[in-house]
Amino acid sequence: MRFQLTEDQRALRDGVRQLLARRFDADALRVAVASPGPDRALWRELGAAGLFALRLPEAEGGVGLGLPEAVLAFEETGRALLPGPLIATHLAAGTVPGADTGEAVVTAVDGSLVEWLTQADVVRGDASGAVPLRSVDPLTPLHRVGPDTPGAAVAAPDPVAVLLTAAEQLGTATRVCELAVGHARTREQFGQPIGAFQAVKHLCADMLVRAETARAAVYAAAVTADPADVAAARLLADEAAVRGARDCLQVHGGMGFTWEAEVHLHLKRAWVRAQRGGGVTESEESLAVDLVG
Amino acid sequence: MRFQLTEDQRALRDGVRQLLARRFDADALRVAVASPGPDRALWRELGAAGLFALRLPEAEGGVGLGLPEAVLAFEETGRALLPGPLIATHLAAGTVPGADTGEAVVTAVDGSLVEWLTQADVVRGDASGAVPLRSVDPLTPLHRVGPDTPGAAVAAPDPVAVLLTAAEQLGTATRVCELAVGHARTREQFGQPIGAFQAVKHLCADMLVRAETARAAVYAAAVTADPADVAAARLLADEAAVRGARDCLQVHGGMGFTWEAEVHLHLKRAWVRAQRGGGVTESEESLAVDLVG
Amino acid sequence: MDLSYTPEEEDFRARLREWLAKALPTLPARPSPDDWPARRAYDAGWQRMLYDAGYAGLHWPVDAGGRGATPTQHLIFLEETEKAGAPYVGANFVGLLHAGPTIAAEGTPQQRARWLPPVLRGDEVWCQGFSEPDAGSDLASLRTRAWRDGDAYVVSGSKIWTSHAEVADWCELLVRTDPSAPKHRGITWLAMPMDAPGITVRPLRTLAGSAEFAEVFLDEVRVPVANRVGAENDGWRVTMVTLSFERGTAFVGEVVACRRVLGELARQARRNGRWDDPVLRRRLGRLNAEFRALWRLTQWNVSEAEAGGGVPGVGGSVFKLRYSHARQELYDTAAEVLGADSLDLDRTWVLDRLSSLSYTIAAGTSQIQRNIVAERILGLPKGR
Amino acid sequence: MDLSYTPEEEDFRARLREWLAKALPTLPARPSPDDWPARRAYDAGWQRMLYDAGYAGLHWPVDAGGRGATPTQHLIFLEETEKAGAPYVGANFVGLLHAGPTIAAEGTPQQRARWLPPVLRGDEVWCQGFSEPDAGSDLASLRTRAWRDGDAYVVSGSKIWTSHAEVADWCELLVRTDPSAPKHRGITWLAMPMDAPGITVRPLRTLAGSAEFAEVFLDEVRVPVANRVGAENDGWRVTMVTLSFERGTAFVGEVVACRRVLGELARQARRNGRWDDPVLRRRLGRLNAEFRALWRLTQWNVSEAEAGGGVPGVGGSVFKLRYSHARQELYDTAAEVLGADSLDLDRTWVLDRLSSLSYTIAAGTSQIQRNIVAERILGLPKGR
Repeated sequence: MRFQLTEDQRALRDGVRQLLARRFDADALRVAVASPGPDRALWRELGAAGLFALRLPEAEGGVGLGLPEAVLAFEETGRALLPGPLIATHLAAGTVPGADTGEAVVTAVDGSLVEWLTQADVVRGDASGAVPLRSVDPLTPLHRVGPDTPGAAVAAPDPVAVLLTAAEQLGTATRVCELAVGHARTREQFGQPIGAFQAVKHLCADMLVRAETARAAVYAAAVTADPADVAAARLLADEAAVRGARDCLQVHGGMGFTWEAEVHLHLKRAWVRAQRGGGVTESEESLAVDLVG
Repeated sequence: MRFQLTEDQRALRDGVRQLLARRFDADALRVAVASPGPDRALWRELGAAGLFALRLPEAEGGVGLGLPEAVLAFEETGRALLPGPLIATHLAAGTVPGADTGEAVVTAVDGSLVEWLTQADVVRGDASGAVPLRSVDPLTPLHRVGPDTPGAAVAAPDPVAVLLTAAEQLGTATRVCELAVGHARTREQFGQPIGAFQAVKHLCADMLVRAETARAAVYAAAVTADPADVAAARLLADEAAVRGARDCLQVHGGMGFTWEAEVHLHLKRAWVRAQRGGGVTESEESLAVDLVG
Repeated sequence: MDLSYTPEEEDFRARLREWLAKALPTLPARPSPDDWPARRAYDAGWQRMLYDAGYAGLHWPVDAGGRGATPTQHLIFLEETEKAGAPYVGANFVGLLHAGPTIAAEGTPQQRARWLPPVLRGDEVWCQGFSEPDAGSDLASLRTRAWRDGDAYVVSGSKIWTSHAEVADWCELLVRTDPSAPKHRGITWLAMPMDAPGITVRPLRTLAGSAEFAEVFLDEVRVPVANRVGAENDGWRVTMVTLSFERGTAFVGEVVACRRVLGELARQARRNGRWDDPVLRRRLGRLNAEFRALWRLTQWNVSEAEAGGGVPGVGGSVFKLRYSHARQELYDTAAEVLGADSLDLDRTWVLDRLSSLSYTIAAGTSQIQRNIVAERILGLPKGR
Repeated sequence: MDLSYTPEEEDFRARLREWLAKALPTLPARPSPDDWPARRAYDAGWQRMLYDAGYAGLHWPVDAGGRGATPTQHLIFLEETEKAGAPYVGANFVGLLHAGPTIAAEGTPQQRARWLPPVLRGDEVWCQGFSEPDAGSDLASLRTRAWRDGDAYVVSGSKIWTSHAEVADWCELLVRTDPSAPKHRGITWLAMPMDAPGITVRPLRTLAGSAEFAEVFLDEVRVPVANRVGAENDGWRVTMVTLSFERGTAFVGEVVACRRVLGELARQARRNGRWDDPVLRRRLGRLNAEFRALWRLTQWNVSEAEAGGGVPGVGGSVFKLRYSHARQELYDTAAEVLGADSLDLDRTWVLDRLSSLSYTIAAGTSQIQRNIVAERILGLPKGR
């Protein structure tokens, strides 16, 4: 047993992080918020870096890596708030021409929602009759398809899509903890950094605990690909991202409440991702059944 | 609108508190834990003070007061951890001879449990086939009746019994907050009272908030006797008592973990009371239906 | 303990309802949220209607031009206007609920005569210049400076989270007049005319996407010394004194509104099938308990104020802690009811959910409120 | 990232399983919880069996008489013994997991030779004399005094929360030898023979009704200077050094046990009908996620220890925070499954629920753990 990142995995993660830091920094994020739309040049660069073809066999022109590597890469895109139907395009590599190289932007119907419908070149699933929503997340255009019944039956979600979404949530959980800590160390009130107050300190500690617990669950699910592990990863990563972003906002106080601050974008994206993959109810029910199966 | 205690209500509350402080102090509590059993002399004294005949019309030899006064009195018995089937006896006044004066100790079947079955003079409800439990609360002997199915249908609970139990829970919620604050003020660690640490301070603040919110709900339900108000009072008082006792234990640290400390007795009694009156599920469901009714 | 209203209170309620039934249909259409002048005009019109009907400054003392109503009457007023769907206080919030009461309590007769009547009539709008970028929870650390120059203070600095700054006539401004004094001691309260040279107002967009607030930049703005309320360097006390006006009514309208939203949520859940999920149903049931209790707690606090002449701000801290959490839970539950539609800003409740994120932060974070409860009610010691 | 075990690890597991299958049926009946001498004898017997089979001191260094096993082997050992229902370490806990490792790391060759072999063989039992009534979370404020008198320390004071004091041969004792030094600097580590005159052991009944702990009163107890491990006044460092032995395995058996309990709970819910309540069912599902994650976090920490030679105690704080809360939630859920029977101490899980109340307190409260995580991992500043 060696449940730690290998050297290669570390290098992959660092490579993706550096690419994103260079090509999608705070200024690029602000630009994207003002006019969202996948940056086609960046998309091709991600394709060239192997993000989409990551799990495609080398014989098919792919990178030939596995789920663990994909999870590490999408943790980084989640962290960076990178916009676009990244997971759908990744899943389309090898099936939809151009998806692997980033030439084609591919989206997919997920339950009653489609992200990036207008901007995508290819849509997987039946998006007929889709109507646009005014998306809560400025970085994720949304369309609604199907009946207006939250409980309605939807196609069983692809577990790989669920897991990669959990990886993105993990990225958010980690990032918001860093943002909160950074703010808490520098913001002074009552003559000391607010991070010296136990109430703030303990909010931050709980954020880290949730993120690290989710990390173990997400990485393990990537290794085993076991459906129950994927469901567990999903539940813990959703919780770590949504509650983490909420707590990050609380730590930032008024300063996090402005449109310019990065915090709210994490919360909104975490809300969007939490709607993917069939909702938490199914995940909880399947994990209950797993106990008696 | 004057949603405040009247002078008479204050006097009643203070009177009960003083009686209990005199007749059931910390030493008496310890004695009772060692050998539980209603103290018959105290029981008659409570009868003489009017606890059982409180709501019986004066024409029938009662005190002729109402639910608000009963709620104030049972808040005090809850606070003091006074043992015995007090509510059942109170509810039997006017029906079971001697209940009003405290001569007769009356218990009642509540769902699948009976408190104080062996020690009571009269049992209301069908206690046939009752088997003793080893009660988690040393101050509440318990028997089990009926089938071994937690979800099984039981007779609809008497809303007055539910409300008076909520009053007892409110007493616990208030008392454990006081105990926690008292400990936090005097216990020193790291060179200062632990109550100076925000983590402890905020535990105590949340205890008070839960107790005061429950108080408003319990007192209002006593005034209106509205079923939805009673259900709300019950939910909030259970929460305030159980979570309050848990937090009180946390504030006390190891010192609260000993048998001699009073804290665990509050938690255990709160657990016992939370089982009365049909469980929280029914209360929540009825309050949901109330929204669309 | 009595939850029924006296005949006088019932009469007050009946006459108010009658007036609302007649008055509300005469209101013009609500203005667009982005049109500040139109919003000001609309709010002024409503205030003038209240004034003409004898409801303006209901809770103000009679000698300040108010009606001297009891806290219970004020509760009834807020309950009924909310239930009737009357306009919110809007642009007149600071004038009616903070600056006005401050001037009523601490102003000179001249100051009261100059500033109070226009507030009651809806003629003049006030905004609040308290918070600064570096003075949020720790308001008393504010750094906007003012120094004397003849018969004026010259003010430089910046303020943040100022509502209605674009259309306000006056700003109740806290400035530092003695930088060498302990931080609570060197603060002065000024009424700053918003048309004075040197004032720049910049809209502040929040995470909800709207510009409900503004930043106000002050570059050597001259404020007459005559506009100072209270003594120089006594501004902290002057400001705090208004809190003693709080009589438990601060959240009456909001609690009434939350109970209405909760009912709508339950009915929406029945329509879209989410009602069949017992987890959601019981969550709605628990919220019903929560807001029933918060309504009772409001009645309790108002009655206590009526009996004792005022609820200390600390009782308000208990309420605010519970309420702000409950309101966030309400809108999180709304998102559960909406499912995928919770991502649609055009759906009811979605923008409200975004706004609800501020409840545990604005007007004293929950962390600060817990300190207040622990130290001032429970008597726990301050940390070193 | 690899969650499969190497052939060597699988071989270790297979041989251990084989041995457990043979060894466990030969164990005598478990003693009554109240019979301390019988419990000691039982635990000693089991330890002797482990010793004879080559499993004693598995994680101890070879030069201390241990087996020098890898963290992963230790994890496998703890997992398999728990799954097989083997006895807990019981009376040998302090000797094997704290006092022994401390002596192995800091003791002289003579001290190691005297004290380590009897621990490994199960011949001598140790207890821990660290906590005092006034030194809980703030352990370093301990006040039990020791002063030199010839070749002995004379010790007076009292200790609390001492397990197995009634049957222990030795006590690893922290005493204050320099009251004038800063509190962490004046502490000394002593091995106190429990048969020395002046020691009084009083059982301490907990809220679970049992006397798992004791108070130990010390009245001028003479402890030979030769029993001091490390230098005088260096006891705090000596004690802390053992924490670096923590290799992520501290809660392996408990997590395995919790997952077993969770499965039992689900099956019990199916039997008694509670399974039909979706609120309960989904709570069980979420606990499944929780304990799956805690198991993976354990594997992660153990692998990290194996790669880097040790998990700092702070990684343990992250785990303990989550785990202690999860375990309390597990037993609260058990109470939901049991319904009215949750009040019956004779039912499975009810006593465990009471014990679980200590998890957020013992060995560092959750509040202290959060401070550790915030300050030592996240680098947040200490409060003034």
